[in-house]
Amino acid sequence: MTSTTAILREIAARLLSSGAVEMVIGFRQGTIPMMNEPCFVRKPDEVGHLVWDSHCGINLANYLTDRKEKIGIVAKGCDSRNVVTHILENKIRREQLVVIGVPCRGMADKRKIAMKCPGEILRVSETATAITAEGEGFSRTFEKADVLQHNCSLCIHRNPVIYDELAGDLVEEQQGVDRYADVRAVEEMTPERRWKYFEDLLAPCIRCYACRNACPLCYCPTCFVDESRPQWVGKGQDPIDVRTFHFLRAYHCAGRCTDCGACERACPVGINMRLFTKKLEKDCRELFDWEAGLSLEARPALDQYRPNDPNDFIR
Amino acid sequence: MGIEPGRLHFSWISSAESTKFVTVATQVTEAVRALGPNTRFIQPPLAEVA
Amino acid sequence: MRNPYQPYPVRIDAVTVETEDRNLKTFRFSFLNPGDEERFSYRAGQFAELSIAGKGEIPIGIASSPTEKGFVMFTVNKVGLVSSHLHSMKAGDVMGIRGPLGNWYPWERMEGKNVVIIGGGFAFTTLRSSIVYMLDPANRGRFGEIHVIYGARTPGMLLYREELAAWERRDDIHMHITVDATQDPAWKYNVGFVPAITEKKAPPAGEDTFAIICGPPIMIKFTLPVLEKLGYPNDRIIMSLENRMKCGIGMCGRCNIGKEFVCKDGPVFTLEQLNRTPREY
Amino acid sequence: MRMLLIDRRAWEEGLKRAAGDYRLIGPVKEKEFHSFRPLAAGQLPDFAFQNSRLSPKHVIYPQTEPMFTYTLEETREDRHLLREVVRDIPPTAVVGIRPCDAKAFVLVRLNFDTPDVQDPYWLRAYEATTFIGLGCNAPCGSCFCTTAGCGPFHEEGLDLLLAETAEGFTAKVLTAKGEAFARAAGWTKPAPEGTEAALQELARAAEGRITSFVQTEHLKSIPVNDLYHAPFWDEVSFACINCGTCTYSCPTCWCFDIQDETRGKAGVRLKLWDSCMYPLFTLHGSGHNPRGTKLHRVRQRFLHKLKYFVEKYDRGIQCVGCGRCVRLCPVNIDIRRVCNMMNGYAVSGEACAIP
Repeated sequence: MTSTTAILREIAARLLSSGAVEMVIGFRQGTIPMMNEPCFVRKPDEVGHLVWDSHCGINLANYLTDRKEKIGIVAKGCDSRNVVTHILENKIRREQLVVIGVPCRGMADKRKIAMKCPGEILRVSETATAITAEGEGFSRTFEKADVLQHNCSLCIHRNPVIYDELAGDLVEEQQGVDRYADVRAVEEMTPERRWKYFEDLLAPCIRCYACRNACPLCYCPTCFVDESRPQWVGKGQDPIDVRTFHFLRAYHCAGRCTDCGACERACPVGINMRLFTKKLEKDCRELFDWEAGLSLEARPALDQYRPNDPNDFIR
Repeated sequence: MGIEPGRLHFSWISSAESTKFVTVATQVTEAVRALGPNTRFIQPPLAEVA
Repeated sequence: MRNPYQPYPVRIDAVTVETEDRNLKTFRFSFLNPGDEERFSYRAGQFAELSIAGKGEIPIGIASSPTEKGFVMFTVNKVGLVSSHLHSMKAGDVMGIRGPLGNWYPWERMEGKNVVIIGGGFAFTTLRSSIVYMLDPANRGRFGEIHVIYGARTPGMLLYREELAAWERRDDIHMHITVDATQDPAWKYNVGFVPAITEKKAPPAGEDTFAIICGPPIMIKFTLPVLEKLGYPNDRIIMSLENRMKCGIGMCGRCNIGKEFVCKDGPVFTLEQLNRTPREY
Repeated sequence: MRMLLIDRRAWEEGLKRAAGDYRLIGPVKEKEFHSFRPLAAGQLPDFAFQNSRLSPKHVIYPQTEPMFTYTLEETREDRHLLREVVRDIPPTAVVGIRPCDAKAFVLVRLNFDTPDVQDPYWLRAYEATTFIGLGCNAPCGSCFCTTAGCGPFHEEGLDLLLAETAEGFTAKVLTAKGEAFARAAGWTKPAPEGTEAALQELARAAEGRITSFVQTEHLKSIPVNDLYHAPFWDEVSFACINCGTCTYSCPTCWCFDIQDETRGKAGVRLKLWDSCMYPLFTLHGSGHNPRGTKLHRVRQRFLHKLKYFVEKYDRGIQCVGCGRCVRLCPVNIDIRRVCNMMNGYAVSGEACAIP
């Protein structure tokens, strides 16, 4: 049991016993290696289910949408930024929440680890800096930094941006991270290359919508792809329809996405759709000096007009 | 996305600026025509799908 | 292999606006290909998929009776994509009908019995089919007393008004037409909700009496306790369900209530059957 | 039951020969994962896999399949009429399908091939296809086939079963279709006495390597409404994000949608995979939704597979234990856990403790 787990349980038990919250949303131990399951705990004697390790990559802000209870929510850096965004967008009220911040050192990329192992991984354990994966006839230990989710390795907001409780000491934020090397590489392509690049990127998509549904931003009652009057997008596997889904969804996340990586993590066929959202994130940062979910006071980039907003593209 | 840059134009024209509208519309038309027919985001006829 | 998804081509022969809000229209179709009418042989209570190329299909109860030859008839409420488009179509237009689908009211079990038909709003379509079927001279003798309790919000929202009036004049069927409310001084029938009228007018329960009930959920919710109070056993209360459907043949997986598919094992169920299954309708 | 011996050379040459008579489909590695794809001329299926990422159900049941075409051109005689699309399906062989995935087609057939109606799209493809199974020597830790009515060398739904050996393969011919394929491939060399016993031994050893199980014995007898109203559904469904990963990756999930797509005046009516996880699946035109919450939808998925199907067909659960949904669910909702809770609820009347 990690010390974070112990602290989380202690906080959850206290909040539930005192009646400060009706439920605590966190993670419980998964049934397969490198997977934990989002769960809720309503009674102090159930807090033993809560765990924390490097496999809590799902963004828990997703579970707050339109809930009515008083909730204690376990939040790493990115979750907390989406909690902020949820509050700004009136999907939950600040007064309903007790944010249990977890300073985060990044989540493990289960695919990366699986690729580095010679067989099926049956057991995984970890220390503060290393992850060990074992299977039949092998055992491999990795530096955590080498097997982080891509978004985590580039993360510059590991500490929760708002919190009422803190499960552990704040961590040092990563400095000098080049967040957008992959986006620049795509920007530098010719239009032809780029068109082909995205075609290959999206070819495996089965339109299960795991990316959309894992995303805390995607809470529309009816998504534009599901709309039938008018029907904006075809429902089949046509590559243009698939592409339309992905890039329009990304646009809907412009100025809101925190690059939590839930979409990429959820994808059953391994598509890095973060390339789309990151491009918009980069533009928001460069053009509007905006990073999503850092403050409850600031209005999002797409929500306010400033006379000095860049407008060179208008002739 | 892979759409050629010259296909997308933004302009701000007041309803009083008729000459600007003509100029911009002409420029846009010429710019797009110079690029040739669009090949992106075009779905094949359904006869081929079936 | 017959393709069960292939509709029969039909032509719209007539379109009638049924209700004052113009949201309900009755469409009369005839089959384009000879022989299709025989192939589309149906029983009262069944439904069909109305198929419009480019829009899709909607499951609609068959409003005409098997005893009416040369046409089939459907009354359609304007709700979604397909029904809205259908409402814009006119006589002469060509479309498709796929069916007949589902089961029917238990005509064999009801033979020689009294039948109480309880309907509300636009769910009266397959009930019209049933009434016309039972009143057919060849069939009338096969049933006991027939009672019809039919309610709508206002007189202008009743379907098949001319036929209702004609049935009122007959002595081999007891009509209890009602509206929720009306300002019309000429209204000579009942005023009140269907459950209340049922309590007053429904014949006593017995081994020989069946109730067929079809209407909006709220009407059903309040009418079932009334029937129970009157002593109707659950296996003699017959209901027709609606659920979202696509295939209509029990394959696409969406319309189930428990292991039963509303499209194939239904839409007609007894209350006794429904009590044994999750109520996902 | 004929047993054949196929050495490496006979294997490669046989597939080349069979490619003259069959369209061959087999596991192919694409980036990190294996998928079932048509094999190019001379391409061999890649058997260095435990199982494919997604099930091969798309071979019989494409995710998007044209059913009809139509024209809205008013000048055309056949305007607004639907013309059936008859997919030209050459004799096809799926080479290297795992026994679990082949058994899945047998279960799905119960839905598409009924005494009174048949789905011609599914059935034509199924009938044109020969299934060359590959026994599973190294099942995954999340596979639970042996308690899901299947097994690593299960033969139901297969036409020919291969077992990998040091020299190549031994093959058990199971049906006339399998016999025809073996003939087309020129695999005629009979296996020596004792091969069948060796195969059984392999199967037993593989079964012994299965480490994960479900209990299903009470699912049939417990009243459906008891399970429906069981107290654990809120907890089970909480994590669900209502994506379609479980249903799309599942070899036994068959639900579909029908949609018309028109471009200009030409259109096509499509049959598309759908998922009970999506709210739209059951949404009425009126706005009412009988399965309006994720609790409803998650419960529907599990009750369909583990209760409604069991009752309706008396052929076990609608699951072959391939473990894909367990491995791919983004939030770790595990059918094994839910199945055992349901089965346990039948006995105790209460949910097992959360593990």
